[in-house]
Amino acid sequence: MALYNDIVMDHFLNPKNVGELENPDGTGVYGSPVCGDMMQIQIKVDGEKITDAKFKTFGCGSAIASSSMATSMIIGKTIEEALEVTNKEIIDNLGGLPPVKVHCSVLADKAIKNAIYDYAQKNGKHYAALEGYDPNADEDDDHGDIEE
Amino acid sequence: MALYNDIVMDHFLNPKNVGELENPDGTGVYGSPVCGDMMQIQIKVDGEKITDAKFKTFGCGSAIASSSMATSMIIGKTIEEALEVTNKEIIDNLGGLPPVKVHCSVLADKAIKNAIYDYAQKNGKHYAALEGYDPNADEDDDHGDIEE
Amino acid sequence: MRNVYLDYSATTPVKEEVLKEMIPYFTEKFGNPSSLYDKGLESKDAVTHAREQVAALINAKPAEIYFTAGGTESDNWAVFGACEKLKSKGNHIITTKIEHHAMLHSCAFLEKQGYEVTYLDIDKDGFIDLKQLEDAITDKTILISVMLVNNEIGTIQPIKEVAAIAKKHGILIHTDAVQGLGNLPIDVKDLGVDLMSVSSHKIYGPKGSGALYIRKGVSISNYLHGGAQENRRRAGTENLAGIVGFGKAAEIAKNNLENHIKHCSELRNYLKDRIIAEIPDTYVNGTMEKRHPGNLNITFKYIEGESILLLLNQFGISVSTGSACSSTSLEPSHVLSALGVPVEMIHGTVRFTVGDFTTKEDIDYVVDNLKTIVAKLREISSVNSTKGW
Amino acid sequence: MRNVYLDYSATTPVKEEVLKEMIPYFTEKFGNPSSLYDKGLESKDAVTHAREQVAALINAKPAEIYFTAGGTESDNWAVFGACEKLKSKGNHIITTKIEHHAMLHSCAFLEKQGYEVTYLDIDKDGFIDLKQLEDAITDKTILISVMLVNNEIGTIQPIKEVAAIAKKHGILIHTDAVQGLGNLPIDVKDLGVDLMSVSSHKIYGPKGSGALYIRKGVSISNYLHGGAQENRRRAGTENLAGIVGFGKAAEIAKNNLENHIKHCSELRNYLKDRIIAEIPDTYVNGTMEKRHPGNLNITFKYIEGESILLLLNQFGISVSTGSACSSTSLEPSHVLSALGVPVEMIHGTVRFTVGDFTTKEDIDYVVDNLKTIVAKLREISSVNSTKGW
Ligand SMILES: Cc1ncc(COP(=O)(O)O)c(C=O)c1O
Ligand SMILES: Cc1ncc(COP(=O)(O)O)c(C=O)c1O
Repeated sequence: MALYNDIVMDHFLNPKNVGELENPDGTGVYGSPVCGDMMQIQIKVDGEKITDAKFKTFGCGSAIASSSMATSMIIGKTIEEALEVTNKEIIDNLGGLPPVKVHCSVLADKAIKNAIYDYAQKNGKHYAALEGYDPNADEDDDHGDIEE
Repeated sequence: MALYNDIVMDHFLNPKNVGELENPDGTGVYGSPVCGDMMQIQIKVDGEKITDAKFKTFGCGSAIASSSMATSMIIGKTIEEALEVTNKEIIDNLGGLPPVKVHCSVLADKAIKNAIYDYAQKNGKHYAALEGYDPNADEDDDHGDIEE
Repeated sequence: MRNVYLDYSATTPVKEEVLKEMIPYFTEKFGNPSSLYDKGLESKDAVTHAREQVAALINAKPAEIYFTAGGTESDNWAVFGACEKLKSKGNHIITTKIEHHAMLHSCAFLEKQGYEVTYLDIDKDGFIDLKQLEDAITDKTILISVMLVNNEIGTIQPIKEVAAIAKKHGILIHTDAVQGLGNLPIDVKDLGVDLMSVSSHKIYGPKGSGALYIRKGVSISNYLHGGAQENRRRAGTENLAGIVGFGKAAEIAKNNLENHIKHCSELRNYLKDRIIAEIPDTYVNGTMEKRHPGNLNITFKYIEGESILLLLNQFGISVSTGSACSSTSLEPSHVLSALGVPVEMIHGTVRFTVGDFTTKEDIDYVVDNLKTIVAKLREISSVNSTKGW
Repeated sequence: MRNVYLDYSATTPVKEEVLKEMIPYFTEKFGNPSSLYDKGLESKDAVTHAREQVAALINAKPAEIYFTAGGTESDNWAVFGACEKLKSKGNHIITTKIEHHAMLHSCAFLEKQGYEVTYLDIDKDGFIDLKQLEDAITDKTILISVMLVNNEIGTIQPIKEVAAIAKKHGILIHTDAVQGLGNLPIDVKDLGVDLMSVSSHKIYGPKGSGALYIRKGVSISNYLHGGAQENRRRAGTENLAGIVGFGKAAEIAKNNLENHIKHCSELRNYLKDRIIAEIPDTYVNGTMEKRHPGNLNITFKYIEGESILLLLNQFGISVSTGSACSSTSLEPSHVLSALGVPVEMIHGTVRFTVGDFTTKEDIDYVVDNLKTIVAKLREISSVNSTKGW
């Protein structure tokens, strides 16, 4: 049993959409180096469609793989559709993540939402799914407690 | 490292003076089957000299070896000399015994003294070394306690 | 000279197939199972596989198997871990007078800490009394520990019934199955136990490897504290090759169980029949029913066990005078005492255990020599049938 | 693909000569060392010989060596055994913030029982402060435990001075020398410690075998209760082959010590020099003086350790991101925290340990790949030197 499955390893070893966009329409950052993972996702929006996305990630294998998968998933989707992407779907598309690594998919999910939030703010857009959304809320406190 | 040295093993495997005398001049018994060792030593006395000795022993290897050695040591000795035999000498002649087995040599020593005591009683003899001697006194409570 | 090992309950040789599985895990596949690189994951897989093999032998889930350094550690963990966990609920333990020292000395230690321990009697056949067990239960009872198979007289206790009683009263139930594993079918689900100790070196696996079965949902305190191994419940770098060997031995034991039982019980019975028929004043201790298939415990009246052992050793024959652990001690066996064997006869007792490598020729060789040896020692002995003790 | 193992502090392969010594004790010379027949005595002799070999490596008397199932058990025994024995004298323990989890989790458990534990700091080089130690002593202090060599940053603590302070105050002193054994000269007499933990699998011996040195005259409670093994102080059928292997490994370590230290420190220094020179923004954690000869602990700024580990693994290179035990946990290393390394940099830290089988070509291969890998991950990373954290 390897630590990660082949899909995760492939996205980790050959990540898609690495980098930064020239003139991003929205930039989302989530996590912090102190927690061991920090992700930046940028999107290019044309009409309501996400035409491009890039990421930069400080983090472990599954954080990088999740970033790669998440960006791949939203390219071509409308904003509304992208907002419906859940961390569960990211995990499913990756063919599963070890329990202690689930939070990486949450990170990716949040980074996407933050990028869209940024886009919405800058362009005066409103999306139902972002109603009351707090880009800095910490939804990820599942750090796998040590019990003994 | 074997349990016993070669001398002990030899006296155990080929014990000397096994048996009972026809008309013993003295019979000494010491120990009990409940303790795991019981020794009977009989002597034949001519004048003050021990001309023959036989033993019968219920017990472990070192008890049998000690009996064999003890009887061999007293044959040819005078009573006074035989009374001077110590369990330490029995051990030395055996080339040593494991610490937990030292009590076997004590047993042999006591069985000799008891045989001489019996002889003294029957013949109205007095020996300084047997002054106040109690043939049933338990000198052997060194049973190797379990500590934990 | 012939070499006849009849002390399989003390320990067993590692089978060739078992050793073969182990070898690569010393030099080549030596990674630490906690490491994240391939060499570590490969080791982790090996441990996982072994866990499945051991689980299969007792019908447990793999996740219910926690590897330890042997039966002693498993027993200690079970009793100390249960007591620590449940100390707010009570301080009373019920066990038996015939447990292995790993259990008895642990209990003695707990008594010094203020715990109370009831030691159940056994009857003349070697079995506990379920009525006495149930009567001993108080509202302070937190653990019942009864061994599955005794190491000296081989009797198999009614653990299923014991577990049912424990369950009825909501009390944790542990069984020391070190001598049972591989010697009778064991199904933890059917038995209904919460905790069970097993050891590798009694089933043709390596020494220093064992396991504690902890039923899913049962929680006891940890005993070895440290790293996150064994799902955070037993710390310490895994004894990798030892675990792999235990796993393989368990697999073989499972496949071989029926044969093993048949082979051992036939030879054991043949040994018993010949000894009883051909050597006077010999007695079997413990019932022949519900008994470890390889175990025979015989008292040779009027002579002493160590002498018999040493003389048999001269002929290349290995037997024991009680449990291996107590054989360097002069204390008469606590198991035979509990069985009511008079002390002078305990001193004349020998345990024979046959195993997979024993042959009929071995048994004949043993009996033939035994006859001479017993006669010789009785000749030397200061006690006999006419004199009495 | 090349295979380069640089995680010798996690575990080591068993050397061929060691395995060769062990093999007969599985299948042939398998007797239980407690048994009185030849097959048992032969095993007992083997254990005695191994005891001498281990004793010789640390200048102890053989009777002061008690075999255990590994470093974790030794640590647990030392701390729980000392506290149990001395509980009437006090309830205060002094240890350090950088101990192995085997010590820290044991102490945490004791804190729940009402013991008080002082965890000493380390300075930026990785050393404890003897003044802080002495100030921490109270009349309730019953045990001081300071590790000889740290498993993550390799720093060697001044145990001789620590022991002198302990002795001055009449306090028991334990040291965890699991990482020290075979990696620096150890003389227990000169160090003046009462208790010392060692483990076989860190010195090219098998896993699941270790020892606790207990100085003659020092008395602590038993931790594994049961049979009379190890002079009645540690119960459980001896891990015979494991003990034989540990003995042989100790003998080799003793004969090879000077070479080993020279070989490892040269390669380790070469690795360090190349990394620092050729990869920007890299930092060594802990002083290079008084350090485990094979240990190198490096922070690669702006990237994360597990990613580095996984990419190195793609090239057949095995390293660790901290102690092996914590590598499946997300907690940042407690050792690097104590050293004052900022948390974000702890996440980018890799431990390399070279050993007897490491070559210069291995190091070159590692550095070459490391350069590409670090560059690639920095390319991906959301933080960098211009952006900052
Ligand atoms: C019934 C029983 N329990 C526990 C043990 C201890 O197991 P180990 O020798 O693996 O420590 C033994 C064997 O010695 C045993 O027979
Ligand atoms: C410093 C230290 N102490 C204790 C241990 C535990 O030893 P073992 O793995 O033998 O249980 C280790 C190794 O994991 C260690 O590095």
